Amino acid sequence: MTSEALIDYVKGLLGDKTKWADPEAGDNFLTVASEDWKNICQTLATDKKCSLTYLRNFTGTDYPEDDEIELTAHTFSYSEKHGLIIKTRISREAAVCDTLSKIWPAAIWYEREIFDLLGVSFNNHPDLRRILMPEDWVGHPLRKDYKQQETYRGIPTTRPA
Amino acid sequence: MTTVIRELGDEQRELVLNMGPHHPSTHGVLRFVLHTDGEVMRKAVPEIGYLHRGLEKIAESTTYPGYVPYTDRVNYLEAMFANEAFSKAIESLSDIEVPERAQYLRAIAGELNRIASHNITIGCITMDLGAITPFVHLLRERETINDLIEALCGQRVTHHYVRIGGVAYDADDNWLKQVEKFLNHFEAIIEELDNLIVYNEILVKRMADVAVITADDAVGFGLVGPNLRASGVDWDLRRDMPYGIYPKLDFDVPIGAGEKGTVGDCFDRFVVRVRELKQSCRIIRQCINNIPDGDIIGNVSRKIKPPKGEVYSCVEGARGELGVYVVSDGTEKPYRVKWRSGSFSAMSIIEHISEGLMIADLVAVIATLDVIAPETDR
Amino acid sequence: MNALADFIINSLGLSGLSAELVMLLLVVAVAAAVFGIGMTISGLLTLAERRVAGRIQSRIGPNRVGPFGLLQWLVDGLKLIMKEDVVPHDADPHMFRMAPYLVVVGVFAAFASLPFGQLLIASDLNVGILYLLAITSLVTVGVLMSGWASNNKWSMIGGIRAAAQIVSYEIPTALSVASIILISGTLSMQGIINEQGGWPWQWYIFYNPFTFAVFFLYFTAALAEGNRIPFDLPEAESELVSGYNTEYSGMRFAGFFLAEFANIYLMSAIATTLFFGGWQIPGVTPEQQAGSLVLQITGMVVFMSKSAVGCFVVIWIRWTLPRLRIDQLMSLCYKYLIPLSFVCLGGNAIYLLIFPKPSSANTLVHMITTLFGGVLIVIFVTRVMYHHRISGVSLDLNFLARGEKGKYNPETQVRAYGSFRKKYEKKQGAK
Amino acid sequence: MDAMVEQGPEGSFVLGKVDDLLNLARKNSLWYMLFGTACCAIELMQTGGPRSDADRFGMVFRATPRQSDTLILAGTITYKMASRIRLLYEQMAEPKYVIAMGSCANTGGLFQESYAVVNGGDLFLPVDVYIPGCPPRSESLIEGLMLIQQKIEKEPWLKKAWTNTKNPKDPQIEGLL
Repeated sequence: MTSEALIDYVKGLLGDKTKWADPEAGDNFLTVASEDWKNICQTLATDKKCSLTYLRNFTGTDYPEDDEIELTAHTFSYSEKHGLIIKTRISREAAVCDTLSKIWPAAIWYEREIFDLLGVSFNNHPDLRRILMPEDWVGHPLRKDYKQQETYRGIPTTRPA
Repeated sequence: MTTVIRELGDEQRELVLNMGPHHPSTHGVLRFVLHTDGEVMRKAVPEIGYLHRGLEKIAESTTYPGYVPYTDRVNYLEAMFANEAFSKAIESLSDIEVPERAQYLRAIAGELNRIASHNITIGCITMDLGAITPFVHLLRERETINDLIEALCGQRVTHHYVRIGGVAYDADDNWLKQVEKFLNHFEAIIEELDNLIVYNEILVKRMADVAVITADDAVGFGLVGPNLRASGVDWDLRRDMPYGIYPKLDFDVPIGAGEKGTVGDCFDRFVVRVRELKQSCRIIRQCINNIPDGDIIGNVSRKIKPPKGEVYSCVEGARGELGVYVVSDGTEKPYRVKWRSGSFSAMSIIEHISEGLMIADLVAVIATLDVIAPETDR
Repeated sequence: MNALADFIINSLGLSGLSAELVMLLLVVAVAAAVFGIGMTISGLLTLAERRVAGRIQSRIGPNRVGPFGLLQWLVDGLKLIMKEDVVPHDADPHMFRMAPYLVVVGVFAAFASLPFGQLLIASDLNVGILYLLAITSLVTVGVLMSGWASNNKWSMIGGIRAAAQIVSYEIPTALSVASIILISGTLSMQGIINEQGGWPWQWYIFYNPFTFAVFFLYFTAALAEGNRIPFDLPEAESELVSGYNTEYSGMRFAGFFLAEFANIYLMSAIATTLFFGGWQIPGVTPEQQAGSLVLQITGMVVFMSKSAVGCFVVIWIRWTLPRLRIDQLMSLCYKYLIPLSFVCLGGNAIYLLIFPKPSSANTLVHMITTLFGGVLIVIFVTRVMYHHRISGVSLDLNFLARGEKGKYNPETQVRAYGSFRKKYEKKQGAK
Repeated sequence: MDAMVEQGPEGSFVLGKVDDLLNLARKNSLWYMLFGTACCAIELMQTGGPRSDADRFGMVFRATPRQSDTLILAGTITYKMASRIRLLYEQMAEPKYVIAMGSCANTGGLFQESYAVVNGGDLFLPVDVYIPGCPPRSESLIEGLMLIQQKIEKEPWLKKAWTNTKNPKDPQIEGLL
């Protein structure tokens, strides 16, 4: 399907739950509410005509001025050769979301990474722990207001003059 | 010695082994926690992050052109592709036209880089299975590629050659002749590789039918590139979602056929990479024959300010789809950059397929999946 | 040896000393000499391995210490002795310290009954070959002990692999040796050599088709016993870091290292004795050889060169083949090697029933087998040459920097910053 | 023995000659550990490869720290990795040397601003030789190894072994391991 056809098809499939951005540059994407997040992803992944079986990329972006974290999933279908970007927004303080690891196994590690770097925890995740940073690290580095520790296990984090 | 064997239950005993981050076969600083029953593995749990350098956070404090050198370090074996992916993202975000000559040069440099990267990979596979000599021979060939790329852009490993809007330096005719000379030489090497090691009885026995990844698993875990193709999925970004000059070129995409065992086993992953070397040579030859004259960089201002928006751009690197997701807020600096790399997803499947393998097989799996630390950790 | 002691006492006028004391001194001297020879041979082999590996991998190899780097092994040994002798905190200290000695003793004691020449043998035991098989088994104990005592899981896996592997491969080795004993009728190393002759068709490898097969069985099994690729699982570098000797440093590691190379020499020397006629010179009978010093030395050179070829083949295989997996290794031993050795043993026995004494028919079989072996060697060499030729790969590392005729040509040399140079030249031209 | 090392005229002469011999041995058998953390590891491989064959100088790689003399910090060091590297260093047998290869191992280099990268290997290890470059060419690495050789040449080995002095450059960090 072409991207326009896919957008029309998804609009028909999901009805009033869709919210499309129409940015002046770059890719178009679909935003859904965080409650519907898992169900909509499930529908899109299993629907015959969409068959978005490949989770290309899954990441989060911090927006402190909105007090929200945006989760972005780039999905793709090898058989139909089309892709769709699905987004949701959750609050920064109670950063909790449903896991997608049952739908796409690739999400297991992507979600661990988001948990590690942005501090978003995922319900029903099989193995949610830090992936990139050490277990005793303080803070979530990709948040915009992240401040680094002064020493880590006795090693200074700035180079002495 | 009491610590070695942990009592689990009446009959369940397992040996917990720590492999890495310093281990000769982990290709950089990867770590695996192996739960084994003697030589047979129950589970291998990968632990990553030993090379996490915070490339994505650094992007938020550098300008767009200033970030390109950092992209070299996303994967030091294939720096060209990361350069190209990032440049392509910014070009599509701010509508920059890339001159045709630059696109040809990108393809030539990229394919040379792919050969160099596959050289290391194929060599590492054979070395991890015990044969050291093919690795050293391939290092020797890589030296020549390093020379060529150094003559082009002055760096051996971290190239910083592909820039936003084009490429950094032009190639003269002499350089193109040198590349052709190298190809004549290297195509003989590929044949020698076939004679020397690819169909070696022991090597085939070690890899055939080991750690089979089905096509469904491969797609579900997001494997890309040669790993995906070895599982029988016929997909190559260069052919199916063409970018740059690739639509004008003629090349084949080798896919795994279960030549010695099952589709998607270690041998398929190995042999797909060997076959790709030849296709890369073909691509470079076509580029050298058809390269036009002209500019090498488009009309790019010193300060790049893409409009507000976001883009996901990907190229077919040596380890498959190397993607970058860039969010721009309209300023000189990116708001968010996220790298999507083949090794990250390849690493995540290891726990899934490791059950029942032997320790020696795990080494083959890591090598044939071509997992490399900077890509998983970034 | 007693006669030798008497001879020394009489000729040097040491009648004041007791024969026992002289004997003791002599034994110590011979032991030291054997150990020294063993050390030198294995040290030189380490160097040979590195140089041969260098050639195979289009490198050079160590060439800085002494002429052609000939003293490299001494330098390495000296350095290893000076290194700190680390005993890990959680290791079993006594066993950890003892293990290398067992390995070294096991290997170097075997040198005592190697027939370097007709008279150059420290002790020609009448059970020589059995002694060799028995004493080298000490290595297994040492390796297993080192793996266990290190309290390192990788070492332990290496040690267990070594035990499983060496014990299993003892069987085909012993069975192939038994075939030869059957033919020679003696266990003495010198006796076995005396039964053979100088010309290839007098060697036991070409005795009959079965012994020809036995040689390959012996060679494979001996490779596995020596922990060499493709059977180097106990110290598989890419799997077990360094296997059973992971935790060893300094002198103790040097012990393991030298023992490994001494083992290579040992297996080639045994193969030379059993299959290739030992020190026999073509056209010279043992009686003639016994009377002449020149022929004695020639015999020693012949033995050394034959075993050197064996060592070279082992090193060549080491740098060519990948390694097997543990289950493949075991099935190779139990499913193929052991049954085949039994077949060969039986075949030899039947052959001896048919031709119990040397006869012209017997000689004909030798000749035919030799011819067959010769044809095989010719085919192998032609194949190697053919592949060497068709590969057509220039081994010139820097071939881009050279002109068409292979001479160094600065005009075509690849330079860094090629386009910078172009700009620079343009600027110069403008001036 | 100590007195002889300290000032005895004949003793120091003899020891001096012995020292020369021993240092010649140590210098020509400098085994490095097969250990690369990032980009520089590629150049480390190339150094062992055909064109700049480090084996000429008797330098071979060993996989285990117990048997190696030189630890080459080849590449970026993260905080997660630092404790492991310190452990590897402690596992090496004396005498041991450390080479910081590339800008990242020298000062943090390109990644000095990053939250996860140690700003130089000398913050937690006694570094003997610094090699600049990003990454340094294999020729530079060979030069670095030769600098270690020069250092070994000048070391009074016997004296050092008996007095057992601590390396003044070694930053002892509690809690790292």
